[in-house]
Amino acid sequence: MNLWRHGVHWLREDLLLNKFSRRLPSKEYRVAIFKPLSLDEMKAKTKVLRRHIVRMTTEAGSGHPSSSMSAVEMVTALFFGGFMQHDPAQPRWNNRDRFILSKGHAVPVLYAALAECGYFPVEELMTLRKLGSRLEGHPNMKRLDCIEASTGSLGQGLSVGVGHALACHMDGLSAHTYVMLGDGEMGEGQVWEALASAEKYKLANLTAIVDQNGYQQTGATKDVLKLTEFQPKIESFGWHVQTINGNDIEQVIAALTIARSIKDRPTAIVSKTQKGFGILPVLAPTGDLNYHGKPLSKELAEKALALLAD
Amino acid sequence: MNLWRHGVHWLREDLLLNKFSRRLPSKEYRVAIFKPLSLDEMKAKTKVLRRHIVRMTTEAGSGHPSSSMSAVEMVTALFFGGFMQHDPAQPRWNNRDRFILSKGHAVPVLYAALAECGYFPVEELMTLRKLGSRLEGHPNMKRLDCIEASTGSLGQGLSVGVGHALACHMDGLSAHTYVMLGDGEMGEGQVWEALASAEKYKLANLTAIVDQNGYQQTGATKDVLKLTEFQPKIESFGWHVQTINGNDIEQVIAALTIARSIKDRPTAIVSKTQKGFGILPVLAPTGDLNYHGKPLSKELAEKALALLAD
Amino acid sequence: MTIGQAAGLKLGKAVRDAFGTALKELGNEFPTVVTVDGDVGNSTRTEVFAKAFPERGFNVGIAESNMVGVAAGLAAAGKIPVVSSFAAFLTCNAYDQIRMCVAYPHLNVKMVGSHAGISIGEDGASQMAIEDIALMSALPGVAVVVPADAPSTKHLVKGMLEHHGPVYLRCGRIDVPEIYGPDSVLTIGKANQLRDGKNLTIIANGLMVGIALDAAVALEAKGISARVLDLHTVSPIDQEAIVKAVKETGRLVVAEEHLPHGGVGSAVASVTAQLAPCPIEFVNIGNTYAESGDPEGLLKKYGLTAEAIVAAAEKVCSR
Amino acid sequence: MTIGQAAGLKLGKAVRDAFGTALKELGNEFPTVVTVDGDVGNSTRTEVFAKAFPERGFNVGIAESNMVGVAAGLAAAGKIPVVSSFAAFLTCNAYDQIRMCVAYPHLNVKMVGSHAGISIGEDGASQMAIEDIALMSALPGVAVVVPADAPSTKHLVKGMLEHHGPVYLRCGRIDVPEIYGPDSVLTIGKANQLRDGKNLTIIANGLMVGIALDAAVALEAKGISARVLDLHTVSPIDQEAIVKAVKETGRLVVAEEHLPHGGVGSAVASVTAQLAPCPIEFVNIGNTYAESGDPEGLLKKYGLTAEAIVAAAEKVCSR
Ligand SMILES: Cc1ncc(C[n+]2csc(CCOP(=O)(O)OP(=O)(O)O)c2C)c(N)n1
Ligand SMILES: Cc1ncc(C[n+]2csc(CCOP(=O)(O)OP(=O)(O)O)c2C)c(N)n1
Ligand SMILES: [Mg+2]
Ligand SMILES: [Mg+2]
Repeated sequence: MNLWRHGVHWLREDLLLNKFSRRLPSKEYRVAIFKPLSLDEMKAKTKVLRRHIVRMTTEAGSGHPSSSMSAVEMVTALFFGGFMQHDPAQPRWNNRDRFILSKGHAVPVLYAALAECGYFPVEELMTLRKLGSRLEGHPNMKRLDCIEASTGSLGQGLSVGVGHALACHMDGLSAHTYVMLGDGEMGEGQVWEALASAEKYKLANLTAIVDQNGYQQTGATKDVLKLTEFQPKIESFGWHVQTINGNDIEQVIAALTIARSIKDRPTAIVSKTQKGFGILPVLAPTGDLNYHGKPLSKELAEKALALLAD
Repeated sequence: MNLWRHGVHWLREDLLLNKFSRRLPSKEYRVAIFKPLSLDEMKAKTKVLRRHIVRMTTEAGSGHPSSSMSAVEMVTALFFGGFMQHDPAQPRWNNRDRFILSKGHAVPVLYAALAECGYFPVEELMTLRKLGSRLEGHPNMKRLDCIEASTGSLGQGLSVGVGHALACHMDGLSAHTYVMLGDGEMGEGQVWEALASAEKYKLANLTAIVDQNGYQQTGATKDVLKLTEFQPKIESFGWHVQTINGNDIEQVIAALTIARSIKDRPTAIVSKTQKGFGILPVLAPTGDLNYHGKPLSKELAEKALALLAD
Repeated sequence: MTIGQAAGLKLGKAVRDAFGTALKELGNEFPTVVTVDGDVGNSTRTEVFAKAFPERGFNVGIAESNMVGVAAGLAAAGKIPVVSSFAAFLTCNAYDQIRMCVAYPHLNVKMVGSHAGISIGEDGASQMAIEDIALMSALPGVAVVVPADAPSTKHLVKGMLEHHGPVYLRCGRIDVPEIYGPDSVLTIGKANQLRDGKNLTIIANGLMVGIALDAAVALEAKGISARVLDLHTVSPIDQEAIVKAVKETGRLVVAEEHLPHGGVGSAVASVTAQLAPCPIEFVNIGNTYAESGDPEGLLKKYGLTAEAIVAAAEKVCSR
Repeated sequence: MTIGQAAGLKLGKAVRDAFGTALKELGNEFPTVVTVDGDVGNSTRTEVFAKAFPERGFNVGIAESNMVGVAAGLAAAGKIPVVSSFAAFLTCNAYDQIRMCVAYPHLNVKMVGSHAGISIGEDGASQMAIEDIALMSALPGVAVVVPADAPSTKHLVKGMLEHHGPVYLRCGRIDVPEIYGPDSVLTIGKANQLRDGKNLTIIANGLMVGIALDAAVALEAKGISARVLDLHTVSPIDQEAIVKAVKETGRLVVAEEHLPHGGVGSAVASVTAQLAPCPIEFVNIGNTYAESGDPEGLLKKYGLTAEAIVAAAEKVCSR
């Protein structure tokens, strides 16, 4: 078990991709997963993911690029910063670390990361939301076995994460489960039920990440409800909580490191971000800083890609 | 409007009871409602309610006496301490103060209070849970128009209270809405949704009462989940919160008085009580201090009634 | 969108758009109407009303259970709340609240689910209500209404506000052909015959009405004469119209944007079994979840086409 | 309780009790089974299992939505979670979680609803599941199973654990007569003929099976010969047995402890409409919520008696 944790890994080339995939992976992805990227490499990776997000949603003609953008640093750190141990050759390996995207509409960021890990070809990203594609508008675990939970109805992912964490605990596995939620999503009572149940079972192998990007579908999160002070609330449910700037990858890495070191209770990271981070100069002139659930026009996408060039 | 608030009330004898009732009320109930009882009278009233609870559940052969007992002081203070302005002659009078029993299984305490107010004859209490009776096992507002919400599926009453409070606010009514919840019931996420929505609309005309009697169906509330520190949690949702000994009627009155004085946000009272309070000496020897959802045997009921004699 | 082309219908607005506009237009006539939203008022179109009557629009955030409970409280206090979300979230996520706080006490709450069916397209199965008719019809005393187009929506929204008691209104996301004219009169509980025929009756509602009319044209070309009935109200169901259709045309095809169990098909089958047994063929998405894709591609892949209705009609006529 | 008396059956245990005992007995054979409760394990009887296997029993409190989500996570991680509550709370309060986290990904979660139907008695309508069959059958890929008695429950619980995929098991609260012997074999998906007859077939499940057998005895006395079919699995439905019954007996009565829409009756009606149209009469509680009362009084008031089945049988035979 510990071997895995330190990056040594037996490779079975024949199993490197899941059964649906069409091509063999590049050498790169294995390194990316099992050897953490350097800070500069991660920063470059955030740009790669952002470009994927822009391209695939504009190509799809629908989707949630701004909701995806805010989460890029966190997803990058998790998948490429050495926090998540997982294996594209065995997506359902029982001791994999799990990432559950409870705010399922932001799935482009997850697809981008999974493709970069080698779970499926990068070109497949361009099939997003098209009839027959396994890259559906919201994550569908039945169709793509690197997806940990079928989400899209907000509020449910943390409960699923509690189930994974309980199972891993029962089985003596060291796997850690990460669940990302939206700040608007925190309005769902089920999230608070899940928080309470994780407290009960002292699930130190569970980390909730609130992507507090300040907006939800119909406006600013602070205007829809007044839940926005998350830290005291989640703390009052018995969790260890950190609040960080989630678009600063160094803060993200520091927080994930601390979260992993907590051994007596579940941990949460309130990740203050900006919705659309990385392409805000392109969104700002539209007057809509939320830009919820809309792809960029071809024209805006060009501008965004220029901004995101290496 | 203010006349009502100060206990002056035009009486229409013909309307004094709701249309289903079979007999005219005693003079007593009007006084009870419109002139607050003295402290001693209230203490006596708690015994009256407790005796009703014991009698009706034992007669029914099922029901939740212990869940009802813990709430007696609070219900007595609300209905007989001058806090609730309402009119048995017009149960749906639009400026009535509302009491919603979200922990609907404790409805015997509510029926007892309503009967004592004159909404229906005291003898009708003995029809509890019998086929055809309007005193059903859980509150049914369609059948009994002094019931404010049909409950029995836990977790829902506070949302209904938010709706009432919003409507009263829109209509410029001074009515106050009280909602009583169980401590186990606080596990329902919907309660936390409702707390957040009341915060948003600054519903100072809404008071939530958590009857923290320490037990839920399968055991001690602190063992089922770890939610039991309610004050910081509810405060973190923007409410004014007081924690009191809810079986001490003086503390109850003081807390309700303070709650009514808060004008800028919703108020909560965490009412620490004992499940079965008032008949604990009778329950204790059974070894089951929770005594959830069980009526007393005829024998135990006799003992309880002796204990509760004036 | 090619729906309604064969029948010569022109494309109109989406049902959700017609709903939003109608609600706003009725706002003054019904001063106790308020809207209760779960952060998707810009999708369900209650936003149109809430912008016109800002004091009467509430958004309680992404919290459907509370949303329905709040609406029930407003109704108990004398308002006519119109509570809405995506049909999938309204009906599935708040079902217990609908049962306990709305249906059981029979409160005057109007429940509007937008984005019903698979024709929402790219968002995929999580956002598609394919079981909402089954769920909402299983609530005693709740009227279940599925408008076929924008003009009829206007009528049915008014009917919904006038109706005393809970109503569920199912709305689609995409633009649909206009079947009714501005002067058509529709009554909750009364099916509407759109076309007469003698060999069979196609019963449909919502998006499937236009498709049924296309199918009727294609069937005519094949010498099969099909009556088309818009069963816009699923509950209470118009037994009379169904029995009449069986008596006069002998067989039925029921077409709906829903899965088979508990939908219009099984409601119709229950009526015929009891009052007029006859052969029926069912056109629906099958016992499956759908997926992401363009609306037209999805309708084709999941069998909701004029061709599918034609095939069902031919089959039922051959039985 | 007089159910089963006319048919000479002796009273046995409640289905929920048989479920709890069976689960415990299977605990060693199925080491990955775990229970997930919402504070009512002493009512649903999962307590029996959890006491025997304390490391494998989870109680997440009064929070049904989370409960189902947690079960889904456990299943995704390789466990066989048995998640249970009162049928009303499990199916209504956590419906969206069942849809999204269990049915859509087709995870191996076993969902057990106790206290189904009106025969729970005094607690009243809020605790009575009368729409759970409609709800759970509207989930693609979920098997819906309703045992009639304790011995069959034992078999069906084992069948449920062996079945790969989501299952809903409906349990009643009260003691019911024993219909099956200890050696009876039941298979999920296969209806069980309990009695042959030639004038009609009574299709029933759950509590109604014993009542149907009583009715068959009464009908025999009136010269009407009734087949009785235990349709313990509602979904997937045994089309073959139903069609055979229609072919051989010509007409049906469907009896269920449920409201009419989306229950066994409408599922059967859909099958016959498509494969073998025939007259059917339905025995159910009607389109209403029930109330508090003693179980026997309620069954009578809401029409779930042998007399009601006899009347329906006579009616369907006269059609
Ligand atoms: C249960 C449920 N209700 C409503 C929606 C519709 N919806 C999709 S995204 C969204 C806003 C989400 O806001 P937030 O959680 O802050 O995520 P962000 O997009 O800002 O990252 C809403 C309301 C949904 N998907 N699920
Ligand atoms: C949604 C829901 N789940 C479960 C139940 C079953 N139930 C009835 S009372 C009860 C325990 C309630 O505990 P608490 O809220 O502390 O109330 P108490 O009886 O202690 O006053 C439970 C679980 C229910 N009525 N509703
Ligand atoms: Mg957000
Ligand atoms: Mg308690």
